[in-house]
Amino acid sequence: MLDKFQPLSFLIQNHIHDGDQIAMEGFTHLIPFEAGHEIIRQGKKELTLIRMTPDLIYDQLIGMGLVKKVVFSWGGNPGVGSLHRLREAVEKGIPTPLEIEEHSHAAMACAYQAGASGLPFGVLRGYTGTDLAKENPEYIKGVTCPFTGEKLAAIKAIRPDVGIIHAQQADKKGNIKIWGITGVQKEVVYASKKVLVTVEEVVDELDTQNQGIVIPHWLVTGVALAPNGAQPSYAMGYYKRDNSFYKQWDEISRSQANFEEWMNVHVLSKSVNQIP
Amino acid sequence: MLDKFQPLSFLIQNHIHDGDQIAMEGFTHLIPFEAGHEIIRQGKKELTLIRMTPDLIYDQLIGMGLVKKVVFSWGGNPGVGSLHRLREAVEKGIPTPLEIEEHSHAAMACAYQAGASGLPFGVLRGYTGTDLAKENPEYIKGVTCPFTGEKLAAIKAIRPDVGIIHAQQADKKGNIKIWGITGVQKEVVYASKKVLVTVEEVVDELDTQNQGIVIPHWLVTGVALAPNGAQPSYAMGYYKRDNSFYKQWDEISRSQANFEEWMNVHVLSKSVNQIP
Amino acid sequence: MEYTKEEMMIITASRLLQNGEVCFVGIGLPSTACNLARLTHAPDIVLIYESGTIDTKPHLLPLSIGDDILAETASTVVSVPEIFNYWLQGGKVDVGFLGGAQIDKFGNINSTVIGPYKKPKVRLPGAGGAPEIASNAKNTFVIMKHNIRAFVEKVDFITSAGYLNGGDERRKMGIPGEGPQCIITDMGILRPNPESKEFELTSIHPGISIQEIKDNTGWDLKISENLAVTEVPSLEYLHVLRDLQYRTSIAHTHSQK
Amino acid sequence: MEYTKEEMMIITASRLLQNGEVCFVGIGLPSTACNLARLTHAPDIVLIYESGTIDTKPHLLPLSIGDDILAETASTVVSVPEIFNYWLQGGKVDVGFLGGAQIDKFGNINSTVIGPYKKPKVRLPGAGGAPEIASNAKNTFVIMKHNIRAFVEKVDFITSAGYLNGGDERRKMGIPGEGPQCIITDMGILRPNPESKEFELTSIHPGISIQEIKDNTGWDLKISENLAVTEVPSLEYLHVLRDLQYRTSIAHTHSQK
Repeated sequence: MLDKFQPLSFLIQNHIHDGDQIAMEGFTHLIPFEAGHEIIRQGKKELTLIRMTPDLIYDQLIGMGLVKKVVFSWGGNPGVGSLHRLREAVEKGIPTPLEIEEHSHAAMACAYQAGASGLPFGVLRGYTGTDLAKENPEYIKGVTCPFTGEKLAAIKAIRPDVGIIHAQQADKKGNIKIWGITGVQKEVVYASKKVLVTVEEVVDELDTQNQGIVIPHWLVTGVALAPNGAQPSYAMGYYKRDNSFYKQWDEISRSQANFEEWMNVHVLSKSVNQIP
Repeated sequence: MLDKFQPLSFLIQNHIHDGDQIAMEGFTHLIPFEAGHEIIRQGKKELTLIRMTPDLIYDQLIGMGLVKKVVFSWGGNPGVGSLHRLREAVEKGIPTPLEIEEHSHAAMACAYQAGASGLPFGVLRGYTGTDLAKENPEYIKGVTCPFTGEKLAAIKAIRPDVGIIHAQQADKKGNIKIWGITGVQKEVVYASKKVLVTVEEVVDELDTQNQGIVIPHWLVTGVALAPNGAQPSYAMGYYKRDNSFYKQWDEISRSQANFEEWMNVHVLSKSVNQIP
Repeated sequence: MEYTKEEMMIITASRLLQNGEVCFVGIGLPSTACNLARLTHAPDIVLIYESGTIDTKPHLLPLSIGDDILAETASTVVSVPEIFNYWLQGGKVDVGFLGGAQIDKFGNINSTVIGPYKKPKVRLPGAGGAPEIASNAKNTFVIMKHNIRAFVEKVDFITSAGYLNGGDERRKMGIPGEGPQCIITDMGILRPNPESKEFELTSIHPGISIQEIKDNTGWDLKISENLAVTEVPSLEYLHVLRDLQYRTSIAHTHSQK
Repeated sequence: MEYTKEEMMIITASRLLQNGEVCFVGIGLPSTACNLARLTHAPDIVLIYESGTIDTKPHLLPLSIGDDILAETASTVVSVPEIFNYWLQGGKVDVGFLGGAQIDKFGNINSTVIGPYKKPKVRLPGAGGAPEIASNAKNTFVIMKHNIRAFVEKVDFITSAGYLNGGDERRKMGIPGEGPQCIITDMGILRPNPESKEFELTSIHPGISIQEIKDNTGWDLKISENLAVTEVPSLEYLHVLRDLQYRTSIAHTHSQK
């Protein structure tokens, strides 16, 4: 294994700093839970967290009081209801006040694309007549087509300090393979200044004949082996989504006290898996 | 086979009209020669032809006097030299004068993306200090980032009347599969008002586990079986690029008279392959 | 055969979908209605989820928008930017099928906040794909349970544009899609008045009274002159729906770790 | 061992490339030089062609930018919009390697027309990927045969920006890449003066005279105070290059129909 392969604890310690803007992506699929848990264990704080769908992992980071601001486009527990920690932080400042920067999915995907493309903004036909645009003029602006005169929405590019993704496989050079729902995994890798990847498995050679995307190794800052690192979300070809746990989370996270107790037992008292 | 499957002659006759804007794409790979030859045989004229790399097929259409305007970003015989029919049409109006609309690859890819995305224009950081922008202000304009004030290039979206591509396979519903270099095949399909596809083979079921892109059947206006329909370019998995013929074309196409003789023998006197 | 109000709502919604249509599907009730249509009268309906899964044919309902079953049964899976750019904004979607927390008489939907945006009483999950589905799909259908808190005179926050303040305001603002064609509830079907674009009751479900609907609607609901009574769910639809929901609940209850 | 002027040019160019660099490669001479570097001192150089083929390792030279051999030996193949947006414009390319028909003393390249644009004397193939390679790659290298028609005081048409009118004009216009670092010819190596950005002769190939180079340059070429003599091609490089070109010519001559 080359130097690129490091234990997850080492990668988080060396590449994540208090106050960083971090994007941990994975659209329902391949959510980097293990990496998120290690950030919690290391107590990185004052974070700005970027993610289209915050999901349980950001609910946990927010509930632990590590987050200053969240940038998102849909902040619920999919198919279940609210993210209670996110909601209580926004509504009541528990455990700490939380700034939000809020988009639609289409706009946020566009902002990632702009970031990946080295452009300062993205263009979409959207937001017309809606209140998100009215309430947030600092990050949703207009731009006029120089050919037709049509007024379109402009969205500021997203360029995270660190992008973190979970993938199915890496080869020994650190090339990464993802298949199934790829969401904005590619865009977050291209848009981020540093890129950390956790993987289910390290293989001798990636099967490039099969469907999926390859992230070339020289775009990757560090790789850590983290089997089951996306649970309770899923990794196609490895394990299924634990829908039952997503439903249980509604109860676990409803009160701050109950949440903290659960985190103590299930996250804080555990140590990260390491490459043997 | 459903109604979507028709002989190529039928598809060209019914869906291509004199004066249409047509994009026949395929970036070196999968160039729809057979479809182009059938357009020549049917004598469709006053065409505006759109293609990043006109290649031999547009050289042939131009030499036959069927083209009013060509929209392109690199008009050579790859690795060989000039496209002599295109060049003589531009320099001397032989056999007829030819309007050109000229882009860089990056800008033209961006214009296809804008068309595919239903936007009136695309944005890129390009053209700064170059004469293409100075000479062509009607289709290369500027746009200012509303966040940073940076001035970027704006390029008008491409929305062809008809997009034509060649693909490796269709299934019986008309879903299309392409693998290998996919160029802007996807973009031209999404950007075009009508889409015609020629394929090497019709299969019972597409292998969606393998690498490649799938164009869903309901985006496709008509499909024709055309084995070897991309020769002398290539179809990965079926046949290789005939680099030797690309070199020979330099000689064949050097004079209008010689070119016409060759076209008579090799294109005009042949009839299109048909579904049995 | 007896049926619940929710079953009536879902089956009514599914029956409005046509075979062959390309539908951009929200999770929850829209997803249930669309899959029921696919398993009954519309086998060739094309279901697209915002996770990039195109033409999916799940044998049980996904809990989230990106469950593995959607990817496994899709004709093709594309990236999230592609689904929004090339499909939705590119004009390739016939019907956008949405839910929401609040809707008003002009079909504007709120899924963001109850109370002021900067100081919310209830913070809802937010926009997701809804704003652009509502603006860029050729037509939109909405499915929501009828109650006085959800059906309001004016939404607290416009997450997704319906007809805005009514009349031709939506069209004048240059929004490409035609807007919400109907709201299917557990009590009836509401459709917009062709001129004012105010939603009116056009169909009432059997066993529901007009007064009951008015009591559950936060504006002075107009009743169409041609008010219809909605068709009773057939045995076939009830069987297929219950079977689908039963299989789904089994699958989502047992941990798959 | 004897060698041709073209071999000298290609080998010199290849030796300027570093192992591990990400190179965006034009077809023809740049492609030959880059693959020679890969087959000698830079086995981990990453070659990207504008057809979307990333990290290709062809065992013979492609004739076109999209030959099958590029796709077959790539780590991954992406679409053309992606290669230009995410790779080139996204700032992921270290070296852009270009050729051209005309170049001027400030490194501006013409591959569009000889004569006026609207009434060309010679219509050349045009821009292709060059303008954005020249502007968005971190550095650019240029390889061109030295002759008086190609090396001109001022190009007829700026297809790809070098230093424009020299000095800091390029930077002032906001072009992100550093610009052309060197022009490798069959007679020597030219590099820009740090201040004026005018290209000067910094290295001369063995057996070539300064006068010969001046006679083949269309501007009053300045000679660097530290003029070097270029290293003679090693046997290894000559062997590898000739073998590569021989295999290529066999493959491209025989029709593969």
